[in-house]
Amino acid sequence: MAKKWKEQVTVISQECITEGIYSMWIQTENIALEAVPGQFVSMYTGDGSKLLPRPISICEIDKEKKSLRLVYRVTGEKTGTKQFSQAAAGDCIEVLGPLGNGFPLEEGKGKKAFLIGGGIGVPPILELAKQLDGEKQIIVGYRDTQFLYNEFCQNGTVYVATEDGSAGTRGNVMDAIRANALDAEIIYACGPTPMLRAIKQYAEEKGIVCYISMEERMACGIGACLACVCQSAEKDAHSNVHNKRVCKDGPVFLSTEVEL
Amino acid sequence: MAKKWKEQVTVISQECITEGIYSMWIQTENIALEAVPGQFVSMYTGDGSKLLPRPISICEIDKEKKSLRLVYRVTGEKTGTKQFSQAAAGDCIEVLGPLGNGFPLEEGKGKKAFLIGGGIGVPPILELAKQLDGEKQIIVGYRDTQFLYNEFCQNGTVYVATEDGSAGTRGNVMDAIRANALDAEIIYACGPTPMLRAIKQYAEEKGIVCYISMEERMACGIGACLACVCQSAEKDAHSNVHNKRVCKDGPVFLSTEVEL
Amino acid sequence: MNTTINLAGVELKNPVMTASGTFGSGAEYSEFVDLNRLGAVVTKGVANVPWPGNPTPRIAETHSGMMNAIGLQNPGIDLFCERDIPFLKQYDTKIIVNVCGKTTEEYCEVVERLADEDVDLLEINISCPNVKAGGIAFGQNPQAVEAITREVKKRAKQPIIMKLSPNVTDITEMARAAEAGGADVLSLINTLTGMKIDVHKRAFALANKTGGVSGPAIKPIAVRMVYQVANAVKVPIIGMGGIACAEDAIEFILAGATAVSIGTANFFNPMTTVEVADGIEQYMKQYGFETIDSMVGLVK
Amino acid sequence: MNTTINLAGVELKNPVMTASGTFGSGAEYSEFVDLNRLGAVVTKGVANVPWPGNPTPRIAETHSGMMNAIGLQNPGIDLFCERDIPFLKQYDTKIIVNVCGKTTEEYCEVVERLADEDVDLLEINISCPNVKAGGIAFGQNPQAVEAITREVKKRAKQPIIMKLSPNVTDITEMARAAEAGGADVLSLINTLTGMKIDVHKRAFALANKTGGVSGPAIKPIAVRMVYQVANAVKVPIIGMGGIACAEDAIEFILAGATAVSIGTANFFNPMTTVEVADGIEQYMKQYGFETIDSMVGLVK
Ligand SMILES: Cc1cc2nc3c(=O)[nH]c(=O)nc-3n(C[C@H](O)[C@H](O)[C@H](O)COP(=O)(O)OP(=O)(O)OC[C@H]3O[C@@H](n4cnc5c(N)ncnc54)[C@H](O)[C@@H]3O)c2cc1C
Ligand SMILES: Cc1cc2nc3c(=O)[nH]c(=O)nc-3n(C[C@H](O)[C@H](O)[C@H](O)COP(=O)(O)OP(=O)(O)OC[C@H]3O[C@@H](n4cnc5c(N)ncnc54)[C@H](O)[C@@H]3O)c2cc1C
Ligand SMILES: Cc1cc2nc3c(=O)[nH]c(=O)nc-3n(C[C@H](O)[C@H](O)[C@H](O)COP(=O)(O)O)c2cc1C
Ligand SMILES: Cc1cc2nc3c(=O)[nH]c(=O)nc-3n(C[C@H](O)[C@H](O)[C@H](O)COP(=O)(O)O)c2cc1C
Ligand code: FES
Ligand code: FES
Repeated sequence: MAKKWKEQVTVISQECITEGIYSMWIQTENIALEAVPGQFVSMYTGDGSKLLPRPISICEIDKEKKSLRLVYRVTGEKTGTKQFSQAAAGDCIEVLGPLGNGFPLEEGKGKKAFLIGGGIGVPPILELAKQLDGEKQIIVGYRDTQFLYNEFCQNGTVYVATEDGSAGTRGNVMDAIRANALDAEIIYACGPTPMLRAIKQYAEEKGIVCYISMEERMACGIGACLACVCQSAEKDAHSNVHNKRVCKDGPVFLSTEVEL
Repeated sequence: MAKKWKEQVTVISQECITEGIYSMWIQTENIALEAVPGQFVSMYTGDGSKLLPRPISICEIDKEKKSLRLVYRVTGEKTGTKQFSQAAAGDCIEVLGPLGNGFPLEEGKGKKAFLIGGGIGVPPILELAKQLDGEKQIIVGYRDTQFLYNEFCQNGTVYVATEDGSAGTRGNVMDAIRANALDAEIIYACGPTPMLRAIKQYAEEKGIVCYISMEERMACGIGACLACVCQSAEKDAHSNVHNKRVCKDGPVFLSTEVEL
Repeated sequence: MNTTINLAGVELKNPVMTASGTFGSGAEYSEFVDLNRLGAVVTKGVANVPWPGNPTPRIAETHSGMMNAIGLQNPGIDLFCERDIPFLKQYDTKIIVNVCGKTTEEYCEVVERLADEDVDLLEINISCPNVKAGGIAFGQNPQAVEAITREVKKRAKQPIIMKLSPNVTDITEMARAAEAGGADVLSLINTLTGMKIDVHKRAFALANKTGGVSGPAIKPIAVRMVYQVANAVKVPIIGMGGIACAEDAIEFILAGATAVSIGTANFFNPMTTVEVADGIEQYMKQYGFETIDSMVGLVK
Repeated sequence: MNTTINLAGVELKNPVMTASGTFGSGAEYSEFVDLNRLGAVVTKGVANVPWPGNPTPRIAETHSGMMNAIGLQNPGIDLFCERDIPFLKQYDTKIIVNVCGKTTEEYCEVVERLADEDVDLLEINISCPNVKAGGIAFGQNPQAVEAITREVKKRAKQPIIMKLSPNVTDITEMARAAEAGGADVLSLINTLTGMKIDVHKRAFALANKTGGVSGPAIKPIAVRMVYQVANAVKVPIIGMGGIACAEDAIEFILAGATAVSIGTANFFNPMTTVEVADGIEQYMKQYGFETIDSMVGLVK
């Protein structure tokens, strides 16, 4: 079993990278050493009235400095993410991680791959792009403003889709794939459910292996409470029903494993 | 009706003045301008799970700088006062005040007075000592370590009592009064109930006017919820029963007005 | 856009009112909020004679809430009529008098005494222990709820609001009993009975041992009960329990409340009531709601 | 100093256990805490056959608490016996299996299936909706409580713990019914039914509409109920509801609980159980208590 830790991490730096989206580097003791792309951490607010973890994907891993980059959206005024966005360098935050399975890197080795991120599903694609050893076509979709674009450019060929057409293809990531007549042997994707649904269908039509990273509300984050299930195509060995735990069995699943 | 404000005040400075006792200067907008000795403020923690105010007496008032000094004890590990003690210069705290009636200064004018503080009831005596215009005999009682001693020396003759005998008279403030054969025409006192009870009895025996500042758990801090009552000797005009509100009718009462 | 609501024929300028016992009769909070901005002020419970209430400590903090055992201290109906009603009449807001008692007769006495007073509605707090029934609250037994509602209704000149206790197995049973007894409006929830022990002193935190839990901590339970009651009766509902901002108030309205009361939140933010009134207007603008009624019970 | 306690003849090394449904069968949390340090592990509720549980979202945050509607997803008793019991047998801790069902027969089937298994106690979760009684929970009716207790007790080889629902007018009535039916131990409280509405989506936060509120928010209600029940029955009590630190656990013990369960707190601090066990020892040292029993119900 991969090790996990509950740590009091220190904020190294915090930056608002575009409206409402923040990028934070945290100094961990152990978490970064164990982390792989596609895993996430549970962040705790420190406010006694907000007890549940905020699951945030790992955007970048610096093993040497034992630090992690988290890129997250502030979802509202009195939220936990708002609180995180107010943390300054030197402040401490409780973090549990690394959690979940992560993207399988071996499967993609040497292959022509799509790395697809949509909206706030974009961040985990960055560390994946850095670590994946293959022909990387990175397709990122945004509502309007882009973020992390420059970082992606250093790690593959980048295609952008924006809903408002302000950059790249107007539309979603599927529109960008079609507009650029792209193809792939393997797909990795993270983003909103409608996007994942379209990608799953595309992959299955084309017969391509496809890994998708899912989201669900979480309580324990480690597989004990059964809050975060998604429906699985087959009976799951652990649950003995058609449910898989996003926090433990995922968040990354083979598209054929799950129902969307 | 005296004005009150709910303000977002800024911490000017914070200092641990003896083990577990902190001194904090706060920058107010209006509260300090209106404040008189013996009044208090309600401090709010900002933690969504700790909703009630922490009533803290005003220890010093700087009208020019519109600032207040608060001296308070941290009562435990996960408390609101612990949280306040971690605030640094520049941090903001929600404060409601000034609250309560304060010590009557006119009554003591030109008189020989006892200004008595016990334990964490010592702080409000300081501003009283600064503002009272009379012959000031300041008697302060501590369990062990003293605090605010030097400040008091600038404002009257100071007599100390410590329970462990480490300074001044061994015993309580009454022991110090007896040991030094002191007398007075008027008494002002703030401290634990047993001390107030002894002073009330002493004053009534000697026929001296005596003002005591009381404590009780509070919710509203402004007289609306009836949480903080003490028993009054006569039927109270507001409550129509034998109860007075510490937060509004007090915290300072004539010793003969209340039952202890 | 129109924020008025109608409670048993009484028109309130907006659905925001105060929760009994947390706002006195308005005098103290009038330093912080303009009472003219409120739909109604609900007074602290008043009895036929002055009540001294419980010994202190009367309150304790709990996680995201508080516990109180004030014990319904009140100056009695005579002084109340003389002082508190005239104070409130200075303002353009509705006056709702909360009534308490230890026997049906005591409730009725207060209600009759208020018949000729210029108050708009009466709220009957049936969470008080019924001395004749061995101290179990009136509000915990459907027969008792129906009976007291009927007696009060008979004597009341103003429309009556029955205020339900949440310390019951099935709140809809109590709501239906109150409706059957003639209640014009229901309000809920009163506090949930709790207890706190100081482990270092090894003593109860409250002199009364138990107290009523209120504040944000109880909000989910309150919303659930409002939803259940709204689906069980026809009379309008005043929802309360932990409301601290406009979103909270709207949550109750969407669950089925026509109006909302704000209690504990006043203690940590004395401006809550007016902020909620403003926030509801903003919400209506944002989502294009023309009336409060169009939002009541919208989430099914 | 001795922290052992005795529950119906079963000796636990300390009074700290896990609350059903929050700790799986221990495997996941064994990465954070040494299960050997716990008095007992109480498993997630298990039924006669696998249950898929409710649709998602299954949880929502509330002020100082959370709401869940997992819907008792479980792998069924067969896989449970095959996998979860052997896992727990590796540790020097007691095993308490939480049992759920929709009918008396379903409960009994699980209890009978467990007769020959190496488990120490059975905890019967009667907050499940009783399908034959129109969905009201077994635990909300004293006759139903007594009847199901009696049926389960008849078939159980291990001592049985009846786990009471707090969604009742008078918890002592349910406690006495369970005792009358033969319960060896009582545990309380299960979750309080709540609801949350997302005002921007105008939709329920949980797919199931309602869910069970747990966590520090409900602690005062839980302490009150433990105190009431401790003063109403003779059997030992396992207290729970919002315990997050040793002081909280001691509060329940002083109110009358012999043991305590930790649920929601595991989610924000996976080390809670062991920290509570350590903290209880410290407290006993600090105040000179020699046994847990000498603290049980000390505050009257
Ligand atoms: C595996 C995983 C990875 C994620 N990675 C990222 C990321 O890298 N960057 C990012 O911005 N967001 C990410 N999210 C979404 C993020 O968890 C939520 O936006 C965040 O929890 C909202 O918290 P809040 O304090 O802003 O909102 P609040 O409304 O205060 O949250 C209340 C509760 O609901 C939960 N919640 C609210 N929205 C979501 C959601 N969409 N998914 C899961 N739980 C939710 C919170 O965790 C909390 O428990 C991820 C979610 C999952 C499940
Ligand atoms: C009028 C007045 C003036 C005071 N002035 C001072 C002062 O100048 N310096 C100082 O150190 N202390 C003072 N106190 C006591 C101070 O209010 C408490 O020590 C403080 O509220 C404890 O809060 P906490 O967060 O540490 O404890 P917690 O245990 O977290 O408090 C929980 C709740 O109990 C209340 N509470 C706990 N202890 C007391 C208490 N002794 N009196 C009233 N409420 C309490 C808190 O306000 C809070 O609502 C004063 C009290 C009153 C009534
Ligand atoms: C200090 C205090 C005093 C209260 N007094 C009364 C009362 O006199 N009559 C009554 O019907 N309810 C009384 N209540 C209950 C409130 O009106 C309200 O029903 C409850 O507190 C839930 O709302 P909240 O969470 O917004 O406070 C009181 C509540 C508090 C906190
Ligand atoms: C996610 C979750 C799942 C639960 N599942 C069960 C269960 O299967 N059986 C049961 O008897 N209680 C279940 N409970 C209730 C807890 O065991 C406990 O009674 C309740 O949560 C109060 O304790 P707490 O505040 O420490 O969580 C569950 C609680 C939660 C939060
Ligand atoms: S969050 Fe508990 S199982 Fe996934
Ligand atoms: S604290 Fe509310 S009346 Fe004093």
